[in-house]
Order: sequence, then C-alpha cells, then structure tokens
Amino acid sequence: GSKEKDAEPTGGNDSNQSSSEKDQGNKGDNSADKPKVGVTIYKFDDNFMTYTRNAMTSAAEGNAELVMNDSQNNQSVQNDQVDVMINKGVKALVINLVDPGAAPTIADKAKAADIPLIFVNKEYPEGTDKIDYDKVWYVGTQSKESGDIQGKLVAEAWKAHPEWDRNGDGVMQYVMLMGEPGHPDAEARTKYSVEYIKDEGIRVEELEKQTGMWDATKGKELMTTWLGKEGDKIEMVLCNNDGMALGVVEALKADGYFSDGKYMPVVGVDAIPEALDLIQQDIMLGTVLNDPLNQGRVSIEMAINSAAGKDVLDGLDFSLDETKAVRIPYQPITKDNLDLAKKAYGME
Amino acid sequence: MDKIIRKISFDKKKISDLLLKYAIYFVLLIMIIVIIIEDSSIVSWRSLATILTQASTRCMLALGVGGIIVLAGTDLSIGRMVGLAGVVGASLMQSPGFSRRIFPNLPTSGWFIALSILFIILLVTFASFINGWLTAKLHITPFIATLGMQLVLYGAASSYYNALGGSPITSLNEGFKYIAQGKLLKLKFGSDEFYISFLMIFALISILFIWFIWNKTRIGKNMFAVGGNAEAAAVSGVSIVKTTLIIYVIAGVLYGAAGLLELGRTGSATNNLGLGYELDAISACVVGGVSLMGGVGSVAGIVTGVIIFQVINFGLAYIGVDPYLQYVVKGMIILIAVAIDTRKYIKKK
Amino acid sequence: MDKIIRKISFDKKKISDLLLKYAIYFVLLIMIIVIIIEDSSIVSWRSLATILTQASTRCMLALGVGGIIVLAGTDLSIGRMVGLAGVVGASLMQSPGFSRRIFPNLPTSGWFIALSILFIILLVTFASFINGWLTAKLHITPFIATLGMQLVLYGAASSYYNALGGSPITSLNEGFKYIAQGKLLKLKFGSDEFYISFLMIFALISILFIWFIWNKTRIGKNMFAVGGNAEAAAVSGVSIVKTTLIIYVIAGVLYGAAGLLELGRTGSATNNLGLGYELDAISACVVGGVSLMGGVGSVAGIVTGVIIFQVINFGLAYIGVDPYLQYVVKGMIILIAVAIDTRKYIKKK
Amino acid sequence: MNMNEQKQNELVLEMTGITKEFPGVKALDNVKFALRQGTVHALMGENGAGKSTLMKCLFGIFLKDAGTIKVSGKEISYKNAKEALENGVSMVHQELNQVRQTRVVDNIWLGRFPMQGIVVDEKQMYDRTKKIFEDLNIDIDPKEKIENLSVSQAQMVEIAKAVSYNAKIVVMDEPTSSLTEKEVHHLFRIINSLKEQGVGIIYISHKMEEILEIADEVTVMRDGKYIATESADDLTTDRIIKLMVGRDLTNRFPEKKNKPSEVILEVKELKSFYAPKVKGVSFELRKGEILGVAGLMGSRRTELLETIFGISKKESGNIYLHGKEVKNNNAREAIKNGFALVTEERRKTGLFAGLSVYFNSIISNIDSYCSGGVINESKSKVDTKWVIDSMRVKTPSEKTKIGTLSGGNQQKVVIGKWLLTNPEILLLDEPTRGIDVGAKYEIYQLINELACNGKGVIVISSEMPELFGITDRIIVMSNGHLAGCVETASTTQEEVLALAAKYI
Ligand SMILES: Nc1ncnc2c1ncn2[C@@H]1O[C@H](COP(=O)(O)OP(=O)(O)OP(=O)(O)O)[C@@H](O)[C@H]1O
Ligand SMILES: Nc1ncnc2c1ncn2[C@@H]1O[C@H](COP(=O)(O)OP(=O)(O)OP(=O)(O)O)[C@@H](O)[C@H]1O
Ligand SMILES: OC[C@H]1O[C@@H](O)[C@H](O)[C@@H](O)[C@H]1O
Ligand SMILES: [Mg+2]
Ligand SMILES: [Mg+2]
Repeated sequence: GSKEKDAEPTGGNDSNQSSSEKDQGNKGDNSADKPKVGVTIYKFDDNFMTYTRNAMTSAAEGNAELVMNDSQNNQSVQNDQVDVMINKGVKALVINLVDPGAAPTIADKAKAADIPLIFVNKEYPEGTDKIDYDKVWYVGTQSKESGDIQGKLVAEAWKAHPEWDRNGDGVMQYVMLMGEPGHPDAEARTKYSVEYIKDEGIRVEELEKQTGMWDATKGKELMTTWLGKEGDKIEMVLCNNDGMALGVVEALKADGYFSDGKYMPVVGVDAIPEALDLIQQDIMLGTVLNDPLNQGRVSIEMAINSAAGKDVLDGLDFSLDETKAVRIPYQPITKDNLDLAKKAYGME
Repeated sequence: MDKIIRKISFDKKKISDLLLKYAIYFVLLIMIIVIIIEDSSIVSWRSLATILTQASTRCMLALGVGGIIVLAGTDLSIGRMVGLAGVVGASLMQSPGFSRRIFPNLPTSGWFIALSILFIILLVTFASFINGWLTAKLHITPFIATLGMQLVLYGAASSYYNALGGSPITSLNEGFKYIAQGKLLKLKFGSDEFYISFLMIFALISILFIWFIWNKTRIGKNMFAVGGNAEAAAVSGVSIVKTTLIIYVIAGVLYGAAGLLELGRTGSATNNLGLGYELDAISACVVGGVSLMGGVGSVAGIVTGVIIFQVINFGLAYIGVDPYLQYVVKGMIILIAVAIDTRKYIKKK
Repeated sequence: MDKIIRKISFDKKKISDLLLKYAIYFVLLIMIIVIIIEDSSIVSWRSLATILTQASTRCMLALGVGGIIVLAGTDLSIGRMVGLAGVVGASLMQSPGFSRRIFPNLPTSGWFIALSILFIILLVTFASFINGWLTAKLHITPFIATLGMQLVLYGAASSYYNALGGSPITSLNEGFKYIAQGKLLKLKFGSDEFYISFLMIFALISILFIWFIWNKTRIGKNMFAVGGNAEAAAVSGVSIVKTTLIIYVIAGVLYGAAGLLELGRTGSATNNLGLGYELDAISACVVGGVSLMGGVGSVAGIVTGVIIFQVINFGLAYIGVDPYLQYVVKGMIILIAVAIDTRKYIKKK
Repeated sequence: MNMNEQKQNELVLEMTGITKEFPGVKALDNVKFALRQGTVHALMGENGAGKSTLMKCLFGIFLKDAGTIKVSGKEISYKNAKEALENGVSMVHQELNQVRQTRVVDNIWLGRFPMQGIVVDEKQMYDRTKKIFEDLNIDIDPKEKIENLSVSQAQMVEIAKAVSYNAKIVVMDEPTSSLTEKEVHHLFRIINSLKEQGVGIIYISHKMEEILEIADEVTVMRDGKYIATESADDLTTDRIIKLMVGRDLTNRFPEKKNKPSEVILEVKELKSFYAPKVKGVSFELRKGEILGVAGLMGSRRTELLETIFGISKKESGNIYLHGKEVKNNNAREAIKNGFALVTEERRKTGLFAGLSVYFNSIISNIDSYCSGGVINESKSKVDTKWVIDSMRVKTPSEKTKIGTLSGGNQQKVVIGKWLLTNPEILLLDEPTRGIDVGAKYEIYQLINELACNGKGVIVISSEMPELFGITDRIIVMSNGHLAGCVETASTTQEEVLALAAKYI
C-alpha cells in the first residue's frame, strides 16, 4: 500500500522526510526511525564504486543512516566490519564483496543476527539463490551483457571503418587490458567481447593481453610497452573498464595518436564522465554504461524495504530473476547517446 | 627537611617512571575511554568477544614474524603465505555436497581434511624455511629474500588459482569451516553475550607456545643472542644458521595455521587473500616494542600491539568515522601512542 | 715453473674478484641477454628510450629514500606522497579549455602553474620534514613514523579527492603535461627512434644532484656518519637532528617533483596514484647495495637497482610472459641477482 | 719436581706455517707458535702484527690459508667457535663480544645453556654463575643486563666466561685493556690458579709490566711474521721492544719539555645531571699543561670528561675558557670552542666501523674542509695522509674500511682525527688502550708537542706508570668527588691510591 511513498526516493524526498519527522516526534529520538544500514565497499578508491557509493549516499538521504566501510580490498577486513556493524545493531547490510566467494560466510553472519542482506556489484558465482538464507538478494548487472555490448560496438565500428585494418590483412589485431583477475565482470568482458566480434564474422588476432587491475596508471604503462613492441600492428584496444582506457589514451597521445589524423579505436566499460569527455572529443570509440546510479539507489532501497519488513522490491521498477538478483541493464554508449550516460552519473 | 623534599621528589619520579614504563597500556586505556565517550554502546561483552576473535589470526601472524624481527630480520611474504594456504587449502577442502568441486574425486573424510591441513602447514613452513635459508645460508638480506619469496609465492598461488579456473574457490567443507568459525562456549548476560571462539583458543595456544619458546628454551635464548649480536653468538658457539632456520620454521607453522584459519573464517579463497598482512603483523610487533634492529622484544608487547590495532580498527568502524578520515585518525593514534611509549627508551643523556 | 703457476692462479683470482665486484652488472647483462634471446625485437633504440623514461620517476623516488635508508631509516609514505602531489596538483592545474573544471575560477596562466608546482613540492617536502621530525626529535622509529604518515596522507588526500567529487581528475593543463611527456630530442634510425625525454633529464639532474650531495658536501658525510654510528656521530660534533631533517627535506623535494611528473605522465589523478611505490623504491635501493642497517650506499648502486627492476618489468611484459608467471620469474631474478651480489660482502673466513 | 712442572713440557698447542691473507694484506706469513701445558705464553707484537688473527685461526673464526694446528698432538681445524669450545679451547676476545641487551647469566651460558628437559635451567644457570663469580671474587649481579655494566665489569664477565669453560687452552686477547690495576692483579690470581690446574694460557697484551710478571714464555711477531720465542726469565722490556719494533727504543716516555703557564681552563663545581653523577668538581688546567685524572673504576672520570665535552648533560657548575664562560651544550659546541675528546669506548662512540679510514679521519674536522657546505677534497686528503703517516697507521689504503684494521690501528685513527681539529683543550679517555709500545711513545710525543704548543691536555689513565710518566699534575676522582690534586713530580702511587679511596 505504501508504494507511492517509496516509489521515487530521490524525487519523493519530501514525503519521506515528513513521515520520518512525524515518527521522530513520537519516539522523541532523533534518528530512531531512520534505519541504520551497514555498507561495505570492496575498495573505497575504486573509480566506479565511488560513483556507486555516492549514489547510495544520496539515495539514503533522509531515509536511512548509512554506516560506510572501506574494506581495503581485503575480505578479512570486510568480515570484521560486518561483525562490527552487526554488533552496532544495523537493520540491513549492503555488501560490495571483496571476494565474491565469501558471500555465504557473510550471509551466515547476517542470518545469525536476522538482518537482511543485499549484495551489490560483485556476485556470488554460484548464484545468490544458492545461499542458504531467505533474506539475501543481489543487485548488479549481467556480466556477460557488458562483453556482448562492447563486442557489438566494436564489430559495428570495425565494419564501418575498413581503413582501421591498417595492414589490410582482413584481421583485427587487438590488445586486451583485463580488470582484476577472478572478478566476474573482468572474466566475462574479456571472453564475451571477443566472442561477439568473432560471431560477427570478423577475424581477430590477439597481440597482447594482461591485467591492468582496473587502474589507469597500470593501463598506461602496459600500453606504452606494447606500443614499443608492436608499434603500428595494433589496430584496436579493448579495455575491461574506462579507468584503464584513460591510461591507454594517455599512452597513445604520448605516441602521437589523436593528432594529425593518427587514430586508434579504444573502448571501455562503465561510462565514467572522463571517458564520456573522450568520446565527445572523438578520441574513445565508445563505452558501455554500467549504471552506478541505479545500482547504488536500488541496493539502498532494497535494504530499507527489507529492514522495514516490506517486500524487498516495494516501490521499485525492477524485478528479481530466478537467482534473486536485480539486473540493471548495461547500455552501449557512443557519441550519439552521451546524455544517457551523463544522467546515470548525475551529471545533468 | 632536605630529606623530606628528596623523599617526595623521589616518589614523584617513581610515579612518572611507572607511567612511562606502562605508557603503551595507558595509551590503550585512553583510546578506549575516548571511543566509549563517543559511543557508549560499544561497551558490551559481545564487542569484547568480537575484538578478541578478530585479533586472533593477526596475533598468530605477529607472533610468527616477531621472532624473525628479534633476529633483526623481517618478512614481507607473510600475506602471500596466507594466500598460498588459502588457495591450496580451499581447492583441497571443498564441501562434498558441492556440485562444482574443483577436484570432484578428492576424498572428503575427516582424515583427508586433517591430512590436507597438515600438508598445507608443511607447505607454508617449507616456504618460510626457504626464507630462513636464503638469509642464513645465502646471506641475502631478509628484506630482499622475503620480497623475492613474496613475488614467487604470489605468482605460484595465482597461477594455480588461475589454472583452477581463476574464480573464487567456495563451498568449503563445513567441518573445516567450523574450526575457524565455531564457538566453544557462550555466556549470556541478558541480551548481551560473551563467547569463547575456537580462534581465541588457537591464539591463546600460540601465545603460550611462543612465550614458552622465547623465555624458557635454548632456541629462544639463542634467538635473542643472534638478534642482539650475531658475532657474539657465533663466538660463543651458537649456530646462527640453525637458530635462524628454526625461528623461520616456527614462524612458518604459525603462518600456515593462521592462513588456514583465515580461509575458514572467510569461507572462500582468491589469490588476493592475505594481501598486505605483513604490514599489519610487523606494525603490531613494532608498536609492541619489538626492535627492528633486533635483539629486543616480548610476547606481551606483541599481543598488546595486536590488540591496540584491533581496538583502533573496531572502535573507529563502530563509532562510524568516515572511512577516509579513519586513516587520518588511525595514523595519528599510532604516532601519538608510539611517541609517548618511546619516551621510556630515550637515553638519559 | 712454480712462479708461473703462481702468476696464473693470481690472475684467476683477480678475474673472480672482478666478477664478484661487478656481479650485479653481470647479472643485469645476463638478464638482458636472456630476454633478447627470447625476443630479439626488444633490441631497439625505442625500447631503450622507453625503459629509461619509465625508470625516471622511480629513480627520483629511490634517490630520495636512498638517503633516508643510509640514515638507517625507511620511508613507507612515499607512495602516498606521490598520491598527495597527484591529487592536489591535478585539482589545481586543469586545462583552461575543460568544461568540467573543479575550480573553474582558478587562473590558468603559466605563472599560476609554476606557483602550483612550487606549492605542491613545498607541501610534500613539509610532510617529509614532519617524518624527519618524528624520527629525529620524537625518536619514533622510522618504520612507524612513516607508516603513520602514510595513513594520514592517504586519508587526507582521499578526503580531499572525495570532497572534489571522487572521480579521476583529468584534462590537465597541456603545458604541464608537456613537461612530463615531452621530448627534448628525437633521433631517427630508419624506422627505429631514440629520444631524450624531459623525464630523463629530470632524472639525470636528480642523479647528479644527489651524487654531489652524497659525495662532495658536508651534509653527505654527516649522513653517512649518522647512519653508520649515530652515537659516534654525535660525539664527533654532527647534529643528528639537523642532518636527519635535511635528508628528509631533500627526499621530500624529490618525492614532490616525482609525484608531479607521475601526474603529468599519467595525465590524470585518483587518490590511488602512487600505491605501493615505496616498496619499489626501497627494493631498488636494497638491490643496489644500500644497507638497511644504515651507513652504506651509493648513487650508482641505486641507479643500477632502479634499472634492473625496470628491465625486468619491461622485459617480462615485452616477451609476454604470463602475468602470474611474471611474478615468479621476477622474484627468482631478484633472489638470484642479490644472492650472487652478496657473495662479495661475505666476510672471508 | 712437582707434577705441574713435569707436565709443563707437554705441548698442548702447536701451530706451524700458519698463513692468512686478506684482500690487500698478508696478515699471517708462515707463523709458528707453541704452548706448553700449565704455562702462560705471551704473544706480543705491534698493532696489526697479526696476533688476533692468529688466535682467530685457532678458534675457528677465520680459516687459515695454510699451515697446521695441533691440539694435544692431534691435528685439528676447527670450522667454528663451537668446535673450538667443545674441544677445550676458549677465548677472551679483544673486542667485547657480548649481547648487550641480555643479562650477565645469558651471556655466560650462551651456547651451552644448562637444560632441564627442554627447558633452560635458570636456577642452575644463576647458581653456577654465582659460584663462578664467588670463586673469582667478582662482585656483579648475574641478573644485570650487560648494557648497564661499566666497560671493566663487562670485561670481567668475559674473563669469567672464558674461564668457566674449563678449557685446556685459554686465549686472552688484551683482557686487561679496560681493567684497573686492582682488577689486573685479581686477574693474575685467576691465571695463576688456572696454571696450577694445568691450563695453557695464551696472553696478548701491550703492557710490558704485565708480561714480565705473568708470562713464562714470550713469542713476538712483526708484520705477520714470526720473530722469536724466548723464555720470560731472560727477557727485559727493552729486549721485547727491540724484537717487536725491530730497533732499540730506550725510553718508554719521551722527555718532557712543556712549560705550563697561565690558567686556560677553569671548571667550577661541575655536577652532571644523570647518574652516575659527578658531584661538584672544580679544577684548573694551565696552558701547556698535561693533567692526569686518576681514580678507581666507576669513579666518574669518564663522566667528568663527557660532561665537560657536552655529551653528558650538566646539572650545574661552570666551565671557563680563558676566563670566559663556555656552555658546551653538545659536542658540536665543544668542538667549536676548541675542545676534543677521545672517548673510552672506541667501537661504540669513536668509530664508523663500516666506513673508510679517510672518512673516519676527517669527520670531526669537516667544517674546516668546507666552504658553503662543499668539501675541498685536496685538503681533506692531505690531512688523512697526515693521520696515517704521523700516527703510523697500518692500513692497505685510505679507502680501507676502518673496521678491518687491527684494534690498535683503529685507535690511532681516532686520536688522529681529533688532532686534526687542532684543539685547544684535548681530553683523552684511556688513549693508549690497546696500543703497542712504539705507538704509545709516539702518542706521548704528540701529547707533549701539543703541550709545548700551548694546548691543555687532560688524560684519564688506569695505568699508573703512564700517569706518572707524562703528566704535570694529577687530579684524583673518588666516587664522583674530586679527592685531591697532586704534583706528579712530588707524589707517590700510594698517595694517589689513598686519595682514590677517600669517598668510598
Ligand atoms: N676481517 C679482516 N679483513 C681484512 N683485514 C683484516 C681483517 N682482520 C684483520 N685484518 C688485518 O690483518 C692484520 C692483522 O690484524 P690483527 O687484528 O691480527 O692485529 P693484532 O696484532 O691483533 O693488532 P692489535 O694489537 O692492534 O690488536 C691487520 O693489518 C688487519 O688490518
Ligand atoms: N648505570 C649506568 N647506566 C648508564 N651508563 C653508565 C652506568 N654506569 C656507568 N655508565 C657509563 O659508563 C661510563 C664509565 O662510567 P664512569 O665515569 O662511572 O667510570 P670511570 O671512572 O670513567 O671508569 P673507567 O675509567 O673504568 O671507565 C660512562 O660513560 C658512564 O656514563
Ligand atoms: O568491482 C569493481 C569493478 O566493478 C566493475 O563493475 C567496474 O566495471 C570496474 O570498473 C570496477 O569498478
Ligand atoms: Mg589487420
Ligand atoms: Mg688484536
């Protein structure tokens, strides 16, 4: 029945605020009605997760009190933080795992304390439904999708630009910058992007493939080395995320690309504003929107709903799939639809 | 009259001496008081139990490296030892009921689990032994020896992990997980609760064991001698090589055990497990008064160091300090604590 | 006859002495040869230029911490100093044409850029000065002092970065970027090309500067004295506090400059910039023969250490060794190199 | 003939053709040495002659390049100290080799802790230490940490340790370098009782009186070569010196030509801040005067000089140089004011063991080579050469690490470096410790020269002959107080000793 109230938490802030104020009056306690929600981020200084957590913070404004934790890329630290938050009496947990495999352990803790649990961005590889706890859900993407979309983007552009096949051998010589090894997104993007391109009938040759750990500096260093080694042979750069793509672009610029008509197609994933700038300037070919606004917002909404004992999707336009996961769709982003991405990043 | 004045100033001096001597404990106390003032709900038996449980594996690692530091060495490979134990352990001890077991034909009996545990402890101990050998026999400085080992272990564990599919190894044997996550005893105090976890027991055993080694045995005394003045030890007939190797082996056993417990606690392993643990372990030792120049240190100090770090981590997270600010506060606390504690060592000249 | 034999064996001894003395260079040579056998296309002027350019900022950091290590200290905060320089620098020096500038009203003139550079170098130098003060005045062990500083700096830089929006700060001033990415000179050799980058020039200046300080000035001698035997230094009239502070200040200037160059090189900054650089810098020093016990080290050694690491990194990435295996190989190379090099220090019995 | 004398003919140790080379130095060249049971065999030679090296070859610290070593007729080649100790060879090392952070008991039993099962038997360790100390008449708390002992106490612990092995060969490499005369006699009693028990003792020292008193035989080495072995009964100091130096050296002390004139330094009611305290000491030093400081161990002689030099904190009192007060808050200030201090503990406060002779020579005087912080190397090189030449330092080159020089040669560099600062007031704390007779003579000469040039010199020495041989006046310290001041020419050893005991 309360669908209306929670339907649009960002837009509907007013009604929320007033209702909670009423309750405050009743209880005589300032924050009593705003449920405490414990949040862990696998690594606070991860680019994309920063957007996601900022979205969480704004989604929580007036509705919940977030207790943020930086898990420092260390699952053990995260376990400790979960213990602390349970001790502290949070009403729900939103967890961006360090090690996706640790989901059941975290769930055990939540279960013992009877606290609902939302995983976000990193998914239990066996499927969230395989976890032995009824109050656990996942919000994220379908990793494969980002690979497919990136592949599609590349394939279409490649076909439209025969001149990109610089050596004219009819084969796309590419280099691949991978994200963190073992990360479901990284694995899927690496695999499915290339598969999609091949399925489109394009012959490919992988010149180099290494992990850049989602990181711009590493991306730049690797690309510089490869440019020294492969020189003009490289015809396409695939990056598992935009962070690394930024580094790649810097390396290319330093090697004389993007001026005097020298061009190299580079694609990433995430659609962070910096990448959008580069697309705007015709430097990056495109990217895949990994919607942080919705991932952040939905995870917090679900936490608040479940903490209040309501249906977890109460007031949300999303549905659960058979693995108890909400899938936020990826979107291809090129110069034509930059606005879409900008909106998702709260830039408009 | 003169005598009385002297008497008083003497007592004053005694008090300030006492304050100095136990400075680090006072710092701990003040820290706790400030945290409590911030959020008094932290005072509970449950908090205490959580802190002690969380400190357990760290304590074991710190005790391991503590001996190495007393030898005037260091160990940068701790984290990767934990990672190795984690990845190999996880691959060997998956739950029988799990459909996508990596090695579906591996036995799952208690015996096999016990054997796996033994094997992994031996494996890690062997790696630590090699560290000792590199330092004592090949005379490579411990910093470089263990840095090299760090890289080799990480590369090896990661390659193995990658060969197994490169995704988190989950669904561990329940019995094994119970060892790391179980509780021996729960004491209810109304809605509050104190418990004694198995982890605490393991830590306690390690503390007693290392205390005994350091204070009661020949190897312990030799360790202090080698760390304090290797030349003097050598001319007194102490074998530096043997002493070093034994201390690294003891550290290895602790690392192996702690690694397995970390695995059990996390319930899953990636090659990333253990990242950066060496810094935590070494820092705890140094804050606890173990000198990086060798020859000086105590088990009580190390345990205090570990607990200080754990209280800081727990306390700051509990009172909900902004995560980035937490770093600043943590850094400041460490600096202040050690600055005060250091007063007592300053030469009176 | 007897004489001849003696002569020959003498020469043999001389050769092996020589081999020992320059062991580290031979190791470097062999490494290069092996890499070339694996993939001879690496032999190019371009590779050389790339390696030297990439080694430049690392070299500056290693030279900075080198002096601190000679003082028997260490510096765990290097990476975060770089990060601080990066984040603050990026926020002050965005390109005028960029629409989403963080501080849109900030001037963009050359003067302002110069001022910003100066300000950042001062900022980092101040942080390093505090490190020195904590060690020399408050007698906190360098390990803990710089660990505390690491946390404080990371927390501060991150909070600042977060306050600015928490996303990579890009679109830097072109002039500034040119300083870090520009080339003074290009020499074409057919399709091959060697160039002298500004970075190389900066590194060279730093090398000459530090070499001069260490070998030709009073502060250099005092540094070796304090690191070699602080007590004896004090008796000889050397001010430990002053010497320590100056060495940390020099290091700070190098860190600040290197941080800015890293920023210019990367072209964008996050608070993550610089992560782990301290380990690289310290390792390069130690491989280059700087003793962690203090009092021993040379500029040539440090430069060699840096180049060895860079050749390993570049070479392994170039010949396309599996990334995980790279760690193993890198670890092994370091161990072997240092084991061989260490032979020369082992006391003849 | 008692049993002891019969046995004296048995050789417990026979070393022949021992050769040992270090990079740049042939430390031992075909050296032989033989030790009879129940005798004291002194090993003598100038600094760097190779005495310590020879003993280290025996003890397994160094591997000899050539030669044979027989212990009790059996050829041996110990690979490490452990083997040597287990086979009845023990050694007091020239450089105190102790673990300073641990207790006396831990040091004494290091390498052979008494065990009770797997546990170290602390009680036995303590009791046996007590017993050893009682037997040897040593009054040191076995539970005290070495770092809290004075140098001489630490030295006594080393001696007690070597004795406690019940070895058949005991090597003592300059055991008395830090002992007071009383303790030296004490040591001799210990040595005599060891002799009685049939132990063979190798005794290395630069102190002639000691050698003549305790040794049965003397072997002299020079420049790594064996020179001669003679019975002590037939030997005189002059003969030994001649063998050692290769020429005659008629006088032990140079002729005094200095003329003390007006007072240049006044110390008034000086008290030190931290224990062990100097309790209000006043004295004057005149221009061109050599002032000795006598006192028992622990009488705060060291503390007195360290307080004047500013490395030990002052509580109260004043120091006047030429009538003007100087503060000397730290060594730097003191050096600027024209003071120099050769400290007692060479290794701890005098040397940069890992650095070169060049570095060690110039570091205290660095300001005078600098303009604008940059060093003028031609000047500093000349000065280093001066140190090496005028002090006759035996070193392969100025680049040699000072830590590899023989103990005596290290000391020469330390003195040389202070002379370079051209001090007005030179403070010397046991300056000739571990220095051979020839070099001692040279140092005395230097001291004299300085005095002749109008400098003031204060010398602490535990060797009475030295004090009497070179000083003009002697002040005597007793338990932190100044017990008295005597004219060297008109006093006696007895008077000085009586003053030294005044405040005990
Ligand atoms: N470890 C070493 N490395 C290089 N040279 C050494 C080493 N030890 C000793 N020497 C050299 O060997 C020579 C003999 O030294 P040794 O210490 O045996 O002299 P010593 O007779 O004991 O002199 P002193 O009376 O000064 O103690 C010296 O020239 C010394 O420099
Ligand atoms: N209990 C102690 N704690 C710290 N330092 C001590 C202690 N006792 C002595 N010392 C130091 O040892 C050195 C020698 O002490 P002191 O001045 O009492 O003896 P001394 O009369 O010079 O005897 P000697 O000539 O044998 O050294 C000084 O540097 C002194 O500061
Ligand atoms: O888990 C962290 C990662 O998550 C991915 O979804 C994202 O594309 C990466 O940039 C990185 O943030
Ligand atoms: Mg092609
Ligand atoms: Mg000697």
